[in-house]
Amino acid sequence: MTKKMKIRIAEIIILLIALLVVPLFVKNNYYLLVFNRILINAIVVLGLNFITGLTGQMNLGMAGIFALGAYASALITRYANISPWVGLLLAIAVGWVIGQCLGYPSLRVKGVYLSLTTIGFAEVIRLMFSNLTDITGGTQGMRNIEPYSLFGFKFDTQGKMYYLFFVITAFGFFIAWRIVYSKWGRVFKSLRDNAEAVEMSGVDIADVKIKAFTICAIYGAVAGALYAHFMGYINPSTFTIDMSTNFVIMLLIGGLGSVIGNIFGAIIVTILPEMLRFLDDYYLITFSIIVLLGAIFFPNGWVDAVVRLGKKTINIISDKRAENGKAVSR
Amino acid sequence: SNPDETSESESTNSTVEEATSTSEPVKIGLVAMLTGDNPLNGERMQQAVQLAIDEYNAAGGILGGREIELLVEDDQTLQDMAVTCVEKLISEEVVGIIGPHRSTNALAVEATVATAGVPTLTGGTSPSISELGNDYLFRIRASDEIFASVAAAYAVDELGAKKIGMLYNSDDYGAGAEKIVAEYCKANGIGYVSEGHNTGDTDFTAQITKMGTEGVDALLIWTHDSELAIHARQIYELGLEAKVVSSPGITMQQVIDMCEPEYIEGWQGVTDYVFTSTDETVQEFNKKFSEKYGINTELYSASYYGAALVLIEAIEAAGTTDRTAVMEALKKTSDLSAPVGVLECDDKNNLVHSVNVAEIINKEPVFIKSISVE
Amino acid sequence: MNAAVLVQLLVSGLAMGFIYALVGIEYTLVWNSTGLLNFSHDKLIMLGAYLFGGTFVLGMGFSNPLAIVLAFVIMGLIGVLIANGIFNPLRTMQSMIFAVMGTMILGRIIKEACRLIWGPAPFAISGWLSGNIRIGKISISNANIIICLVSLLVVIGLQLFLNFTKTGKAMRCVAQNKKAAALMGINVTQNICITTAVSAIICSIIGILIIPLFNVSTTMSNSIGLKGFSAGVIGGFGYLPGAIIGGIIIGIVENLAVMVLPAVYKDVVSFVLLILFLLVKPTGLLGKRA
Amino acid sequence: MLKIKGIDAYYGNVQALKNISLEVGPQEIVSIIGSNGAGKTTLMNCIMGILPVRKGEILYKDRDISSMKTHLIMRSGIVQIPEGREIFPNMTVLDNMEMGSYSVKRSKSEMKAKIGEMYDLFPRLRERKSQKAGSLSGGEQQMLAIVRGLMSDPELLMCDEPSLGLAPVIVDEVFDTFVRINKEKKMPIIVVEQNAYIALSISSRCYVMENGSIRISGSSDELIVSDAIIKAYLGG
Amino acid sequence: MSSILKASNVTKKFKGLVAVDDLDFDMKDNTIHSLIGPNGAGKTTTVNLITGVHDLTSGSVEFDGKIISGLPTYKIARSGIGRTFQNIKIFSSMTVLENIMVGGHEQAKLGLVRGVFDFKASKAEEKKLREKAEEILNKIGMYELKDKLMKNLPYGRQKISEIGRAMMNDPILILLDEPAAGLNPSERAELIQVITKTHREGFSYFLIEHNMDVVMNISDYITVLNFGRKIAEGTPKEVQNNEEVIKAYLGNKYVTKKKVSGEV
Ligand SMILES: Nc1ncnc2c1ncn2[C@@H]1O[C@H](COP(=O)(O)OP(=O)(O)OP(=O)(O)O)[C@@H](O)[C@H]1O
Ligand SMILES: Nc1ncnc2c1ncn2[C@@H]1O[C@H](COP(=O)(O)OP(=O)(O)OP(=O)(O)O)[C@@H](O)[C@H]1O
Ligand SMILES: [Mg+2]
Ligand SMILES: [Mg+2]
Repeated sequence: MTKKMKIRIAEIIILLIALLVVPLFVKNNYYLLVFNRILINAIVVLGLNFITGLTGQMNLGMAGIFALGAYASALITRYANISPWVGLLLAIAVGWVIGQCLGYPSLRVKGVYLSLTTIGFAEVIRLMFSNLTDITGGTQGMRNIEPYSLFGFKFDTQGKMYYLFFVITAFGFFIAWRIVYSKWGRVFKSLRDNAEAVEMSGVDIADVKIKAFTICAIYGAVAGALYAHFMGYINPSTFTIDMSTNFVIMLLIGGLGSVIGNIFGAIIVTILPEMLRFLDDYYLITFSIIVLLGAIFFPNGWVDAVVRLGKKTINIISDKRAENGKAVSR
Repeated sequence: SNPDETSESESTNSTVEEATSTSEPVKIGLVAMLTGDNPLNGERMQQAVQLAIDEYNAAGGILGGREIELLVEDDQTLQDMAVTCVEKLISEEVVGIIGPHRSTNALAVEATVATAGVPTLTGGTSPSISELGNDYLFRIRASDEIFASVAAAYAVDELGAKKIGMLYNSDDYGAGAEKIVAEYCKANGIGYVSEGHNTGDTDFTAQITKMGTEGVDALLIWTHDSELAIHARQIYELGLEAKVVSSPGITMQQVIDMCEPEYIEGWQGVTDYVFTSTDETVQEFNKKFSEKYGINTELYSASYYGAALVLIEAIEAAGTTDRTAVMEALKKTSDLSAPVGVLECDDKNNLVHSVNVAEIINKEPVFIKSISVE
Repeated sequence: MNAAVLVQLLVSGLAMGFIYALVGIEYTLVWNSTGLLNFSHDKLIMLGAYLFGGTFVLGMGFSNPLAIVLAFVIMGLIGVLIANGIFNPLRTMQSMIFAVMGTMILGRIIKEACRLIWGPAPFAISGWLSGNIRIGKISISNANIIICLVSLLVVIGLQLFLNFTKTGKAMRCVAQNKKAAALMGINVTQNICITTAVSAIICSIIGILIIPLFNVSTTMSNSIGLKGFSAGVIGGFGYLPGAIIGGIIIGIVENLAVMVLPAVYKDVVSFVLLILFLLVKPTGLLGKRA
Repeated sequence: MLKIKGIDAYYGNVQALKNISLEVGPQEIVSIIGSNGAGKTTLMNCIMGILPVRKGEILYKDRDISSMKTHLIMRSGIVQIPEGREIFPNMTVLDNMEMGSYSVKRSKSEMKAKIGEMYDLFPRLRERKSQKAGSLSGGEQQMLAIVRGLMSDPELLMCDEPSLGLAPVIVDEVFDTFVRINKEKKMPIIVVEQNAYIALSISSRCYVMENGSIRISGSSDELIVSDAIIKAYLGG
Repeated sequence: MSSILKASNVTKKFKGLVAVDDLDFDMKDNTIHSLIGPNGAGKTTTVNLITGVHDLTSGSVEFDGKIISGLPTYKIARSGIGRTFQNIKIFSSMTVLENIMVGGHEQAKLGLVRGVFDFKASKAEEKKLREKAEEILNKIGMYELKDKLMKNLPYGRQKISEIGRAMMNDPILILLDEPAAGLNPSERAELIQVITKTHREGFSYFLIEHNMDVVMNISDYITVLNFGRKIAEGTPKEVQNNEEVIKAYLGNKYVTKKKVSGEV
């Protein structure tokens, strides 16, 4: 067990280093931009995993949370004329509040009803931002959102932002990892299977559900804030049901409940359509078909499927070796 | 100062030079909404730009015989996608970019094109685009300011409106126009009421009924294609008696086709472009386009055909594929005749300064007049 | 605002309400008999309209009745395909998230396929159910009247079917416990196919009926999909007549809200209504959810 | 009647049944006993086609049913009263019973008579007939499951732990009923039971399963006095 | 002996149906107290009332000297009551060990934030929890199965695992709803051993069971219900000779069997 863990940790460190040096080799802004989008999406999916992946409740309102984070940060930087970092803190606070608010319905409504509530929530948020023209600029969107800066160093190019987002995502990954593989992760997961039994173990399930929702919302809002300062321009029309759906697709493709899977899900779903662009008119439909087939044939996520395949081949190879060995010894 | 940086910029320079000396194709990018909620507009954009490029290539290319190559990316009418597409095209070393279309998308890519210094021609009509002061962003359609004020003035001066009612889409397109019309009415002492709706709404009874009870005698409608067609039906069915001046959509075949003739008979539309105009350029363009694609032209094809013309002419005028030079050449554009009118770049990078008014008579947009604004 | 306006708003709200109701009924049917929610449903409505209008009427020039029948047949077959290709594999998975997402992705595929097959241009079918009736100052379109009638017929028909026929009862069994249903001699796979086919046909009915109102485009059913779902929830999910009540409530409330709020908040009103209902009375008005 | 020849079955990669052969003659009551996880339920599921068989064949009236669909097997006359009740929770007791006879055609009066007969078996169900099955007590649900299985007049009845959760007096009644039906209708019955003593006392032959294979089989009268059985399964 | 669980005038109505009717009982500390009765007599309902799953229509329940009726389930559980369910409720997609460890969630006091950042404390806590779970698995004889997925276990094992999960929360009293259902006689004997052994270590048990071998062997005291009403109570000996109990519940065969084996 511990040995396994050590190997895992080593793997992760190698991955981290590899990812850190990416901008040194990739000078292409387009690639860096896509990487940045991946990092932001990854944060959202890491959060979504707590609700949809672990406690098994369908949250289709991630775009609303994301939008709230984005607008909170953009608005406070604009109107109070302060650093985007304060915006990030505000986004965390906003995430906390949404989590408490959305967590409450999750106690009363379950399953598809909850997904409907969350869709409704996201739509209401989007429509509010579009129509509160005086504050948000309405459907004109907000422009010139300041980039992050640290001690006078401005994160204003894709390459610089990559480092910033990378560090934040890595930190988010670390926290998610620690929670998922702790007693909290365990109790979140058990809620998915049978809430009554959890309650009989003395766990206040209302409290736990709201915790899960809060973690999820904080991740979503933080990602939203990063997005606002990354794009420099936000518009309510971005935060649609389609966006929420995309986040859930990322989660599914990565595998429900798997933290590493979250990252890979974000990578695959962000990069794949870009890679399929050469198919012109057919790229979106091809992408959707691939995702659908993936859901049907690899229900545990693509990462799991690849790992299994890898194990199988290793097994086959080692079996062959063993056989050969036997043959030789004979 | 940094040796690395200098060597880097040198190397990019040399690649550009190399490209000039060889006869590699000149790359132009197009960001269009080929999928998503407005795929038709994207398709027209692509068809028109392709048509223009094919013509130049057939005539021997530009810059002394170099072919023009079109790279098309789909932005699904989403802002982050538009930015991605623009970055992709920039990394593929296009000389200039046509699109993205919607104002919101243009605003989203604005900073990127400025930083990268790549001339971009958008059809976004929001007034805020010309306030950006972005040297690299050009606009190949008239601003909403012009459209909306022409529409309001037309309703008052020519149709004799005493009280104007405005039905507008709450997105930046409709809301921008609403603001202008409201100001116009206030300034001219005309009665005014307005009601908004959201993209995708399908029932406007409440808004239209309100216009009726407010007793408006002229109606301005500012929205997108499918909402416009539904408005036409519901105004007819609810029996609202008012003269209608509409956003450009009503002059387009695809919108007209969605209406029964009686719904829109006598409606006026302000538009960049009417294919029934007697103007020679228009007739010629319509002929070429319908020969190739079997359909009549409308404002998307006309506008973006124009965009392709300006960009290519500017590259030719600059005599190089250097983006800054092309940008400067674009700024010098004047007297270039295109289907949407005579293109002339002003100090805010607007290229189009006239709009047309057309009346729908028996499902046919009939050109009435062209109004120029300085 | 005078009385005529109020009546007009009520009438139009009622008319929209019946559209939502019909959509809600269809959701409820699939939910009742498979335990799944079909989120691709608005896109199936659109597909029905495209098949009828784009292919059979405009493309092949068939008469309207023939076109309707053919659209039903094709949609029924598509329903069977969906049942076998998506519902049957996805319904057995560890979490219902798979089935929900599966249908959502399916919706995207249908949308793209429609664009690729019929082109991006929206179109109308001239003369189909068009026209309206005026009673004094009140106007209502013919299509809306027919929609009201059809939704009543569909509800009554389905209600009879589900409660009084063996196949109908079998559908309810399948939704509750598939293994036990098989042990009763019910052909579960076939049963799900039938349900999905019926629901796809209802989708095409909706699609065909709303053509005169919304025209045919890839976005024609965007707003009614979710509202129809809300109608089902507000009326009491799983209970078919509830969907009609729910639809009417949404239709009327969102129209009347315009009297006190700016019209752009129409959708906000219906979603807030939905969320309130879910929180306060998750079983809906007429529902008896277990 | 039913003849199983050397079947294997797997859950994923785990083999759950190993070369099982078994036979049920006409009019015979056969019991299957064995510890937890021995594979008894798995065997029932294989016969009903719920779990696919990898190897071997299952002959019912000399026809191989090992690759048939569950509902067709049921319609050919085999009825399983499943482990864990598996009733339809949101339907009423009466509806559940009616679904039991989904596969047979009955006139209204025949149906009424049949249901009456079942109520007589468990009067408790008559009192609860319009209650949702999901809110029944555990034992009441078990009664319902048994009755639902009997509704279609099976030709071969398989009961997976029918006594689960039933009060002692009811357990006795249930097994008396099985014996009676077996006699009156000449219906062969397979009983899977934890309560080995009862199982052995009503059956003519018995199979003892362990780890997915059959370890002992023989006549019940002999097994009931066999030391090994007493030690392992009768709590001796 | 002081009483640990006391029900006074407990009544529960479902719409028209009276499931539990004016029930009184008094369970003494450190005993095994059984509740038996025909199917549908109201036994499970009684347990649901004790644990706060259902609200009482009237009456009150007292645990360890404090009124617990009206409290939410999790608070009742925290006050020292554990339970198993008649229709098993397990975390089927998790391993056996994880299932048991969830039971100890409340015992581990580390909060979310400290859990993330305090490596040492969280590791120590997790280790403690795991060791405790393993110890309990040992006690219930399921140690070898600890890494198996719960859903792949046979029914009987899943049932027993629920006892283990209940023990993780350090309860004083465990309510068992038909623990022996689905176990064969030798497994039943094992179960009896587990119960009696842990009982000796200090757990009190409130037991519902239809299997008389189990009930009569280990109960200190028995309450008998029929149609929601108490019809008898007393020691096993008293109860199994009670005419009404025999008629309503045990059946005549039971008596003859006992007579044959000469136990009565
Ligand atoms: N769905 C499943 N997936 C994987 N393994 C399973 C599954 N169901 C059962 N098993 C395994 O198959 C074996 C046989 O189980 P089965 O349920 O047939 O036993 P049984 O004899 O009926 O036991 P019980 O007396 O508890 O009902 C067990 O080891 C069990 O763990
Ligand atoms: N939610 C409910 N709604 C209506 N009736 C109910 C509900 N729950 C239980 N009942 C009824 O209350 C009675 C008592 O049920 P309970 O589950 O307590 O019985 P039990 O003594 O545990 O029986 P068993 O030994 O069969 O488990 C039963 O007749 C049952 O049908
Ligand atoms: Mg079993
Ligand atoms: Mg019970």
